[in-house]
Amino acid sequence: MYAFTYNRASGLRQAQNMIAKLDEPKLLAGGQSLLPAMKLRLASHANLIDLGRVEGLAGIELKGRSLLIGAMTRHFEVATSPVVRQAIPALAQLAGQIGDPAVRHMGTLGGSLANNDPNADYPAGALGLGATIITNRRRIAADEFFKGMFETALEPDEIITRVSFPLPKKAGYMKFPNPASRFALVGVFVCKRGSEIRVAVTGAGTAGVFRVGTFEEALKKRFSPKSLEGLTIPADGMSSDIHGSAEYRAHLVGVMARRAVAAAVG
Amino acid sequence: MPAATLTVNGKAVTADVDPRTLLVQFLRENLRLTGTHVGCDTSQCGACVVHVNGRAVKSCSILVAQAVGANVLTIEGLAPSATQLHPMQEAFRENHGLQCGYCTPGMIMTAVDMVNRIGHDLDDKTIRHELEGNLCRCTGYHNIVKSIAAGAKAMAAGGGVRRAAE
Amino acid sequence: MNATGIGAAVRRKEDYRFITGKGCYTDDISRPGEVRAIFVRSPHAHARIRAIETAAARTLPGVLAVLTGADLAADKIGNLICGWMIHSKDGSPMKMAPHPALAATKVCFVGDPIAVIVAETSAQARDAAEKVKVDYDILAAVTDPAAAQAKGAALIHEIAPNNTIYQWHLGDAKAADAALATARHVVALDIRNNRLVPNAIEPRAAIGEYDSGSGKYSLWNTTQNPHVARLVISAFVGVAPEHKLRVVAPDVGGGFGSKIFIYPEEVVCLWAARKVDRPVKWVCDRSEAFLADAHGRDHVTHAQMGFDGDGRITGLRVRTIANLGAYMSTFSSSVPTYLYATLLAGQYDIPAIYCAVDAVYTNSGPVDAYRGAGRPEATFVVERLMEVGARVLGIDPADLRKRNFIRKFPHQTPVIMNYDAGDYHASLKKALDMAQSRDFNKRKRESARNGKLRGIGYCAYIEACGIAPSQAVGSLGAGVGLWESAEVRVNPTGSVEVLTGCHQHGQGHETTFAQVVAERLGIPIDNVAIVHGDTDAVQFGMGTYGSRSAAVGLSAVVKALDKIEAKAKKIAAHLLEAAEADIVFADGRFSVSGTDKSVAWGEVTLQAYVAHKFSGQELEPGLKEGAFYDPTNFTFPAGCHICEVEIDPETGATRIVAWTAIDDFGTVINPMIVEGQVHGGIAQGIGQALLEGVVYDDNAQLVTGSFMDYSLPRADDLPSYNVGMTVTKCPGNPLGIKGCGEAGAIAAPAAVINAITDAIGSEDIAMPATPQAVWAAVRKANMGRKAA
Amino acid sequence: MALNMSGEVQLGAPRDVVWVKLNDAEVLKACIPGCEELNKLSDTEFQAVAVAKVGPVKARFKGRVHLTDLDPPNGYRISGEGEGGVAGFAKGGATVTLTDRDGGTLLGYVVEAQIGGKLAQLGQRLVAGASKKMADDFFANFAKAVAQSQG
Repeated sequence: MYAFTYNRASGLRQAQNMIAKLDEPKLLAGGQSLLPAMKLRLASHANLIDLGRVEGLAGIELKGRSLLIGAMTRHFEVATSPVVRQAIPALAQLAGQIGDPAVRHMGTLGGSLANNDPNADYPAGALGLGATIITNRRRIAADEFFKGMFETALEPDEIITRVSFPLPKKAGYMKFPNPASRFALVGVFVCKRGSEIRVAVTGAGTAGVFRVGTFEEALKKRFSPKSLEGLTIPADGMSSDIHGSAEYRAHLVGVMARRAVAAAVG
Repeated sequence: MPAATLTVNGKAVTADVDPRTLLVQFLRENLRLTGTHVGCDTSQCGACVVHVNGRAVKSCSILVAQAVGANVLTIEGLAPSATQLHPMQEAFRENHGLQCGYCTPGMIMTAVDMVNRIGHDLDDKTIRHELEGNLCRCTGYHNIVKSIAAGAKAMAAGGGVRRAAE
Repeated sequence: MNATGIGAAVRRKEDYRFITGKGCYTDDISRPGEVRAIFVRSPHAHARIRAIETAAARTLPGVLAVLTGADLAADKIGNLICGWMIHSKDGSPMKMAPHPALAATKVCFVGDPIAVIVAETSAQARDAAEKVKVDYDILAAVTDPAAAQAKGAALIHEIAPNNTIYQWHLGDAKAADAALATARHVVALDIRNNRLVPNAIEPRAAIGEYDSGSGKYSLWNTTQNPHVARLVISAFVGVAPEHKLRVVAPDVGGGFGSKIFIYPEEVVCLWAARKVDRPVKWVCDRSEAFLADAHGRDHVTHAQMGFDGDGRITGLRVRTIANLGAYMSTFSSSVPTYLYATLLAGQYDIPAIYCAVDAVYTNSGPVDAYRGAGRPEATFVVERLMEVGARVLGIDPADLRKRNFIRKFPHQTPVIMNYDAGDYHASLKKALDMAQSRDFNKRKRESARNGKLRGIGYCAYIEACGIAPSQAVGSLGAGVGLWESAEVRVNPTGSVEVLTGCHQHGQGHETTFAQVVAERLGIPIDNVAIVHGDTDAVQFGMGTYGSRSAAVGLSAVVKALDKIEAKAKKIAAHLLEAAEADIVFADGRFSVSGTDKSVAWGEVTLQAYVAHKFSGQELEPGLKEGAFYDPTNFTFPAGCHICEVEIDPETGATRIVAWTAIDDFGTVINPMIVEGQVHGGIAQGIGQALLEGVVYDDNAQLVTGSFMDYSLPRADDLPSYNVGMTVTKCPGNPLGIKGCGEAGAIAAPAAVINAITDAIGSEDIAMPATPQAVWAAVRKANMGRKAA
Repeated sequence: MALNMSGEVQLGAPRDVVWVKLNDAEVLKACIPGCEELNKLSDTEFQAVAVAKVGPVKARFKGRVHLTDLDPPNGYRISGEGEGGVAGFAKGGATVTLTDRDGGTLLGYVVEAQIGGKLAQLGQRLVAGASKKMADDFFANFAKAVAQSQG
């Protein structure tokens, strides 16, 4: 690691002030992506601002027809929370597939969304559920939040505080893991809420998480795996690496989408 | 940064450290607790797993600064006494759940965490899934899975289990 | 059977320290005043070094030294060597290019070390490493072994035109050609045996230390054979004279071959320790290990097998190009030659075999022995051909194997080896029963109902282990003998220290060796300590690799125990005032035959040292004996593994649903440990077949450079294994042991690929059979069927 | 690892105007994503410092940019190589062609890039997407720069 100054924020306002004042600030949430990158000296930041002790950033709460999850809530908490399992079981299941148990004990919802790794699971969940990302300054719809790989709508001094997930009627997540890293080679989140259908894909696209309009249209007619039979997406714009060609990824998007719908209706 | 104060294996420890010190470095270099190992640099092998406030974490991916004030349990602190092994340690020995021994401390710490979270009745499939973050190159996992299932049962029967954050 | 004797599943003595975190691996050792080394490595695969600018690095805080290849040369430090001479078929010696520990004029692969920074802390050393500026003249690079010999390919070393190290062959080309020409069926396969990274979970590490008072050097090192390291570093590299160099291999966290070799980093740490007059420690990062550890396998092979009308093999012809990487690692030359082609007869009576092997340099990391070393590659060739042969001939694959099994022993193959004992039919039969192969079709139908493709694959393997007779390997080019040493030191109280030249890094010698000794001497196993891994403590020995520790190392121990018993009987005869010939030793007591007079082991050992009861002129005091054991032949473990897979045709994901392993290792000392060795070997073999494979890109950059891209098997990638044994004792050593360390890695790859090809109905799949590859193969096969 | 990309951008300016912009160090500096310095050494050679940022990974590359195969106002080849310190190295180039189209100019590009060292070893899953984004960003920025000068 390169040298840096460690700053611990005890409140949101303090964190905000630190961002404003400090040179090259970087927020440290769970650190499960940031610290490995820093260890490898592939990232350097003059100042880390640890959000781990900021009051009120963690927690899970059902409010009306929405599930509110604090940004610093660990993946483990989401995966095992009876509230989440009751309200949006697919989201609990998704959180339970991130990394491994030790990583889930540290990694956070806010950290994952802010990082917007193109192979991460949470962006598919947030986009698939049509979540609203709440920051210290505003509310951002998931459709506006993800801006390509590792890019989000967040301003430099903006801190995610909570995420609001409107409750779906049905939802499912299916992930085909990269055999080496276990990140999503392809992950598909499907959701039905009244007449609204959302299909969000992670891992596959060069520009990060995206929705599949053709699948959504097909599922509007009938929310069943059968509706997706024979449907594929073009390989254009899919990532390609040693683990999966663009063509293979495009194919998997179809397979995983059908299985996600099956899980959602199952 | 200010001196780091935390509890490791039941003892309060304080040290002035460079902010970039990882928990694993602090344990190994400052406290000379060398049972916690480093096997990779991308947070995947799990040789460095310890418990922080009762939960398994990869000590290579957390700064000691983040753990200030926390209760840390390492492999050296797992056995209830110098003469008595923890049931999970005993199960690894009884079932030949280790060969070179390098991944073993992380495996055992992960196994104990698994039992703490999920319970004492663990089937093979659950154990294998839960071991996603721990790599072993020697055993082919067969006997590790067997050890954990047996250790989980033995933990139910008691046997002087100590946890960091209770 | 004694409760802790041969055949007992004794729990391991060494485990207590590992399960309590008290193991002592190299990185756990901290020498007073220790400083850290970090290597500057080439990011280019092939480049001339125009200049190295180190001034900026030297001035940084904490930096003690920045050393380069020029400094090595100035101190007359020699090159690293390959210790096994192979001659080409034209009689010319292999083309061993110079391999300096730090590249001075040219870099030949990504990761080639150029300079070392020695600093107070590793962070300071890393900071300084970034300030070393190297001016490179970048050259074209080649990593594909088949392309390395092509006209116009980048030339890596002047000494080796066409990048060819040797063109070697074995067997009778004319006979093999004739056999294929007259065969009823000829089965041909093109095989890529994928390159692997051994990935012991403990990364390599070294601490060099120099004591200016005594002029003595010490090296703590993650090695499988400390004496060989000492020999090479003193006699060839020349850092320190042998008698002034101590090499210690403390607890070592897995080796699998990768810790046999003498590497640049340990040499540099030792040399640098004197330069800075401080102990110098280097601990490899995992991402660095991917670059700097010797890799395994990497063969390109074309093989043809001929069959007559009855399914009997008429002949085998094999052509292999082996990639040895940028430099010849310590034993690299032997792997694709004498450890490979000599096993091409498999378990079968094959009248004619010919194998030609070209070894080439490429701009990739060095390749050397990795678990199985040559024998997995040979087994893969033979057992894939057998399976495909069975399919082509329409004969059940088990039946085809039975028809060709060797049944009489000893059996001389056409490729050097003389198999001493075995019963291949017995292991196949037992495996078929245990795998419930008769019900396979029922299971296949059930899988089909769930939309899955099920396949079954066999592998009847043989290996040559316990390496091996020194005279034989010497005649084949080995630079060392492959005997093993032992010393048994009996203490006055009757406890025993056994010093072995073997080294354990997971195999459990501290337990199995003690089992044999305790049983033989009739003493508690806890009274036996196994000492190994320190050249100051232990007599010269050859180390642990090639499944040789029990077959060769333990045989040396047994030989020393024979001497101990003989001398103890002499002492007992004095104590009992009886004739030496009348003394019987059993269950820890010496008795006079035909009387009730006896004396306990402890009494004899005490008297050996107090020496009150015999004249020191007539019998030397003390009870300590040494032995060197050199076997008369290799050992030939063999067996049959059966793999069953289920494939999801939609995603290409393969799941191994059942594994049966029946192995014949001869005498088994500790079945628990032997089964553990089998499990681990199978896991590595499955890894090769399904998950692992090194990828270099078109510019020779290593793309699979971390666990993010190199798929190391995880617990949920693997099944539980059904392991069983058959026993034919090895006639070549006193205990009848064959060795078990590599069997799984040798047997598994072919079993997996045979199962996958059975499931998908196509032979067109390479290792690793990743989901993407299987999906593509299934799709291609389906399209083929539709078209037909 | 080697990467290949190609694309087209429609620009609302005549070819000769676009050509001038393509040779203007200030414009190039503003358009190269993360470019901190671009110092002209000659009409066709520049010294450059650029920060490449891909998620958690940030590397500062120092190197040279060359313009070759100049064929005003039809196109050129822009190429460069840079050392990113511990991250490794990058080199690559783009062949740029300009053709009249719809009263403006169609800029076509074929990019090939190579990276080596730590980034290739550890960041392979990120590199393809990141390179594509950087190429896209450059030409989008360039289109914007052309449009502004026209506005």
